Amino acid sequence: MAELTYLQAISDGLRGEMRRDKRVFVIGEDVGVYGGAFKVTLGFQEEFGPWRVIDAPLAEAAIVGGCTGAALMGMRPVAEMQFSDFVSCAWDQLVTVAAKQHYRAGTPVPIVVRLPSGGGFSGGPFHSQNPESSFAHVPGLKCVCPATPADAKGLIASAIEDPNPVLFFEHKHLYRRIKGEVPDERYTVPIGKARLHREGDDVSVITWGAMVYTASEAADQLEGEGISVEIVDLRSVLPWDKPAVLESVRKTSKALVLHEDTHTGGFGAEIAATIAEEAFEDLDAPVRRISAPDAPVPFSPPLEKAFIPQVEDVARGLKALAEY
Amino acid sequence: MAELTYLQAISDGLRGEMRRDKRVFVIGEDVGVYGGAFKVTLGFQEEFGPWRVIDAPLAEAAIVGGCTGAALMGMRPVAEMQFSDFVSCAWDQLVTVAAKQHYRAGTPVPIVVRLPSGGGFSGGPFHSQNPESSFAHVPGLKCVCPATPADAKGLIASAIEDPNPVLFFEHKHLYRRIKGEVPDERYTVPIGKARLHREGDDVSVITWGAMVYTASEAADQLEGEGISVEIVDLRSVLPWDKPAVLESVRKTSKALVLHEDTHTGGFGAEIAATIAEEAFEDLDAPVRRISAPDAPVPFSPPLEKAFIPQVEDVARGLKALAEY
Amino acid sequence: MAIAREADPVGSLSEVKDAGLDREDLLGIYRNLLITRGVEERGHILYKQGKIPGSFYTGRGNEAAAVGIGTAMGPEDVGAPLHRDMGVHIVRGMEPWRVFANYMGRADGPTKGRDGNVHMADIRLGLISMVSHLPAMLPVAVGCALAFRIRDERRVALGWFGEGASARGDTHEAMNFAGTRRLPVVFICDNNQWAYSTPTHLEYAVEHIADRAQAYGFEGVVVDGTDVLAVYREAKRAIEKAREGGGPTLIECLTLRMEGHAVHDDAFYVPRELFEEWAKRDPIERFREWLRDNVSLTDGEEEEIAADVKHLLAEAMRRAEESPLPDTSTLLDGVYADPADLHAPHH
Amino acid sequence: MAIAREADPVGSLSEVKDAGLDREDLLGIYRNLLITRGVEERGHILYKQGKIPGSFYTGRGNEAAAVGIGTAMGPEDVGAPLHRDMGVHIVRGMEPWRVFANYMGRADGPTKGRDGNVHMADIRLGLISMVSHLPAMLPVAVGCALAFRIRDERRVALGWFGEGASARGDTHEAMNFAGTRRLPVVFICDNNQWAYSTPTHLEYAVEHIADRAQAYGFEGVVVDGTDVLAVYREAKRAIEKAREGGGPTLIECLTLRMEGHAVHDDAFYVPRELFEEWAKRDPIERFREWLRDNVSLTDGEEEEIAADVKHLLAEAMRRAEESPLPDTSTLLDGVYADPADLHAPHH
Ligand SMILES: Cc1ncc(C[n+]2csc(CCOP(=O)(O)OP(=O)(O)O)c2C)c(N)n1
Ligand SMILES: Cc1ncc(C[n+]2csc(CCOP(=O)(O)OP(=O)(O)O)c2C)c(N)n1
Ligand SMILES: [Mg+2]
Ligand SMILES: [Mg+2]
Repeated sequence: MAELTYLQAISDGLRGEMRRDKRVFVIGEDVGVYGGAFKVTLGFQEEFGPWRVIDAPLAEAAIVGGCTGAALMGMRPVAEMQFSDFVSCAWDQLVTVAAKQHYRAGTPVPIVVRLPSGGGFSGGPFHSQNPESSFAHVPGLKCVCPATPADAKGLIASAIEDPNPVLFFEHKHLYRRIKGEVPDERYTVPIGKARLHREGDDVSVITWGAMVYTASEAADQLEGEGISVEIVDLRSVLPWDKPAVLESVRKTSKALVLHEDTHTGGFGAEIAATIAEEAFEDLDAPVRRISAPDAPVPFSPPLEKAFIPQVEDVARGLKALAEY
Repeated sequence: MAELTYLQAISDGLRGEMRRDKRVFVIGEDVGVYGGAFKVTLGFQEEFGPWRVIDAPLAEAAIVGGCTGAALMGMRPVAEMQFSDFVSCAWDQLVTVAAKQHYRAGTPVPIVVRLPSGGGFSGGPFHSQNPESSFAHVPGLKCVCPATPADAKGLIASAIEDPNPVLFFEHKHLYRRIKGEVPDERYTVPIGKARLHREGDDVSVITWGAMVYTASEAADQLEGEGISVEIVDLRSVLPWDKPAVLESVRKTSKALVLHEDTHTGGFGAEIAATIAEEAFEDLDAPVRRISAPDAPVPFSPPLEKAFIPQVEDVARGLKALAEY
Repeated sequence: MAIAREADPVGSLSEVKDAGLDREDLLGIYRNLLITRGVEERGHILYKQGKIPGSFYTGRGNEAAAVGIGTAMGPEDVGAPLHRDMGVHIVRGMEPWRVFANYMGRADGPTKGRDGNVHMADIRLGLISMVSHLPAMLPVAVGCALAFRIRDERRVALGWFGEGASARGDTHEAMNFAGTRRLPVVFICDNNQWAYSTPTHLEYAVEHIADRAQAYGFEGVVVDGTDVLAVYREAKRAIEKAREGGGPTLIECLTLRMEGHAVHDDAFYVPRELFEEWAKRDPIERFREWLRDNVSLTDGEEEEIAADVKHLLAEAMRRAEESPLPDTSTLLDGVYADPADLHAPHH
Repeated sequence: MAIAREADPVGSLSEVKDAGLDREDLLGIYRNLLITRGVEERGHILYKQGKIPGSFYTGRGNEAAAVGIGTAMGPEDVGAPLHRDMGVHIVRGMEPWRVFANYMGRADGPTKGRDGNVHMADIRLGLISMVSHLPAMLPVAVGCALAFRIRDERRVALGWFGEGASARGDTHEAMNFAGTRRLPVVFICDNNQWAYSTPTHLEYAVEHIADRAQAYGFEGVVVDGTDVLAVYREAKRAIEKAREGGGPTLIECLTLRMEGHAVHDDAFYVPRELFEEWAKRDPIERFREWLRDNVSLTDGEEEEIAADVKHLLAEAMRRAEESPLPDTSTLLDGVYADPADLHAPHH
């Protein structure tokens, strides 16, 4: 066990998979000599050479389509988007080719696309987005969003092992801010299984990514007021762990769904709708959603702060639910 | 008043706008000489010439990006995707440029993208999709999905008039199958206002596009069994008419959300989650969703039929709700 | 200003022998041409009989281009052919009955009824199933070549695109990436002069699509797509060059789409004279004459091949029609792959 | 094989006069170069003082390319410059205080704090705000040209892209569409030899990006981007050609990105000698010498311009810092445009 940052855990996990399996290679803009915009692949090219750590042209469709082809030929490609926002340029390759190929043709497409995502540091409308909701609507894809260093390492291994296209959302705001104990040896964390981040009795929060910590702080605040909050960290949104969510909600009978992405049509809607449908008789209050308002992510600090759900927003929402 | 098909109504509406406003032009693959894959623009090039009815190269990003530029220069472009499925190739231009430009730069982008969508005729995984859910999550866009000829004509006029990027989803299965009375004169139908397709007391169906007719048939069936169904045709999913939906649900106290697109993360989730949250105290049953299962749209008739929600599926769902 | 090399027609038998084809190979090519056209002609009939749902596309006029290139591929090579390239599937061993089964949405087609038309392929034959979105398979083909390069294998990937699809960004990203890394990939442009109803001058403003190869640092070649031997020779050269580390080539096969875009389209926008002119250059008839002139194809041989193909196709139609429609219980099978699927028979 | 024309440097004053510039214009260009660099240098200071949130990019080394092209644009022309093209905004009249306000996320910047850096423009000055996604503004620039062509206006659109962004599909789709329709658009490639840390040979495999113009049916020109007058002359030619119906041109301006990709990047991957070599060709110093040699720029004039610019920028910083941060009540304003927004002051 070592204490690692979230970023180190991803880096270590990825390096470990590359050492273990020669089929794994990484490709992306500036991942080689530079080590990636966030330095997740720092030192990789020295260790694995330029044909397993490939500096790609500025061309996301070629990167993702290239991964699909390489995967069909037996490789285990891991692409990096420089920022998750730029995956919009590879939308067609993911949604049209990678997602549908196994259903149509019976050929698995085991690719991983790493997506540094999320806001909180004035990245502005194009360096702060959380595109997981858009992809979580696409059958054939998987979408993973770890919140802890240990999950990040275990999920990158699972993502690479998985025979399907996996989008691996890494929250930039966690990269260097979040540290945690990470086992030294290799392990996997199953895709589709939630993690109980905090046990509680009065209200359940269903969330993932950086919002796990926002929820935690809010829960800490409410503890003083005698409100006990349970936090379910989904860890992946496609597939998402419906049984774990329903179990928690059946226990607390109140649910708050929280995400950093914008509200309308965000993946929180899927979770809230499912809870409301399947735990209808168990609910003592409506399922609430807290999310960003329907706008691009603004650049200027006060606007961005007003945009991204804050601890106080969550605390207020939880309190209202507890008192419902 | 004349009886027109859904397709004729779109065609007439568009032609009318082009006659009225010289800034309106159409662009797309094969829209000129050929009149469009579905012949919506048949005869347009003869009337308006090759620079207002533009046969574009096979390049969706150039088409949509080109419309954005032309709109910024004061034009009112109407792009046609040959099938809505191909809009995936223009995803970035819509989501990154068109949707966010007004918020960031204060410059409106009044473009319309027409999207022949939907299944039901063995179009297979790439000629049958309903991509409105993906776009309905993007702030800055509007998504319109008319079900009747009269709405199609009025909404194409509204879409062209609107100062924002509007995606106009036209359901292919309605093109020639659905006829209706359409006023001869110009009129607009407001974007964001639902239409009460059928009044009823026991259960509300919230739906749009071709599913309006599926719901209607199911409602007819249930009428014989003494179950009275109200059908709310949303007409647009972004923005969507929350007040109308809540009003209907508060009356019937039971809601079924129905769409042709796949389930998980489909726009039905947004509607269901909202109803469950805001009409919590009025509901006598959980909000049900009926939608396609999470898979690509299959080609072979029995599979496609099993995939797209059928009248019997809806009738069954309504009955279960009525009996809840 | 044209930049690409314009390939000469193939003349003598000796030239053909240099290219590695003996008489038997030549007759095999002829047979494959007949099967290719036969499959599509019979598909057309099935369509008219209402047995094929949805739409229906053929590659009439493109048979020589498809068969020529398919024949030049090595056994370990891979490719992603398109909707005019039935011949590639045939050459690589796709049994016609499976094609018919796919057309008809039957359970035993390569897509098990999930997709129609030629949106299918068998990976065990080294072919990758196309998606509709053009030319989304080009980056995928480049990715195959990347895998070969990473593993230092002497294999080549082929990617097809139409002259219409040349306008899309994927064409550019694929060729540019392949050019910078000199990957073992050959790009084939089926230039059949029309993209649905759109003529070439609205799709590109250069003389030949192949002229673009220089913009990516590799060679472009224009070849008469009705000359199966010229296509074969150019494809062979390009494939072997790629195999030897010489990087990509772009081969443009010039043909005319001899029918509408799909069955519903009467191609009113194509001048009749153009059809008449190109009908005289029918690739199969042209090769038949070449065979008679150069390798003394006999009436007997001709009849035998024709009869054989006829029988094959009749059998194929029968077998395909025997295949059931897919059971709806299979609707959700394989949306996601299982780990075990990674070990399925592969190329 | 290079195909694009390589532009000569501008020599004598008479040549410059032919290009339509008098002495006053030349001093104006010099002033704009100083403002451009000054804005970015002061931005850098503000950044280090912690007054600029997020990241920070400059176009050091690219000032002449940006100012030269901006100067060649006609008043009614439009363009979509990028993150190295501050000079274009300056030439078109963007007041420096508004740039600082945008850098700092203040309410009075052109984006009102919604976007940062040079992700801004004022449409009233004929400039369109860039998005981050490169080069998504190229199809948009082509669309502007399309509008001009439809309305038969004698206006020209300009679209910028970096040599890195040349690898993306949007570059291709934009140029190809413009080529087929001979639209009045000029494409400007800021080739500064690096795309973040990626060198040119990993972005493209042709000698010059401008060589690609022939693949789209128009002319390509390579020009020394540190020679403001050569850039101006080539841009003027291309713009007037487009205005006269001569179709697009692709101008590639060769420079070196003289700093890291953004402030956090020390550019360790760029050989130091390259920086030293290009430092000798500093575009501003180069033009200053030209002015001294050719139009007898005096010490007095030089000092006056420098002082004037210094004053302007000091004032600008002061005014920008006075601008408040945006009020959170404005967070959701303008996600959607109102009909009235269509009548807002426009270019
Ligand atoms: C991205 C995309 N847009 C639109 C279409 C619809 N479409 C199918 S075939 C076709 C024309 C293709 O022309 P070309 O590339 O020349 O191939 P051809 O059919 O002539 O062989 C079009 C527009 C498509 N398949 N993909
Ligand atoms: C589609 C897209 N992918 C990735 C990025 C991230 N990014 C920002 S600038 C840059 C390098 C751009 O290089 P170039 O086009 O040469 O422009 P330069 O910055 O050198 O002026 C990259 C990769 C982006 N902005 N857009
Ligand atoms: Mg074609
Ligand atoms: Mg650069």
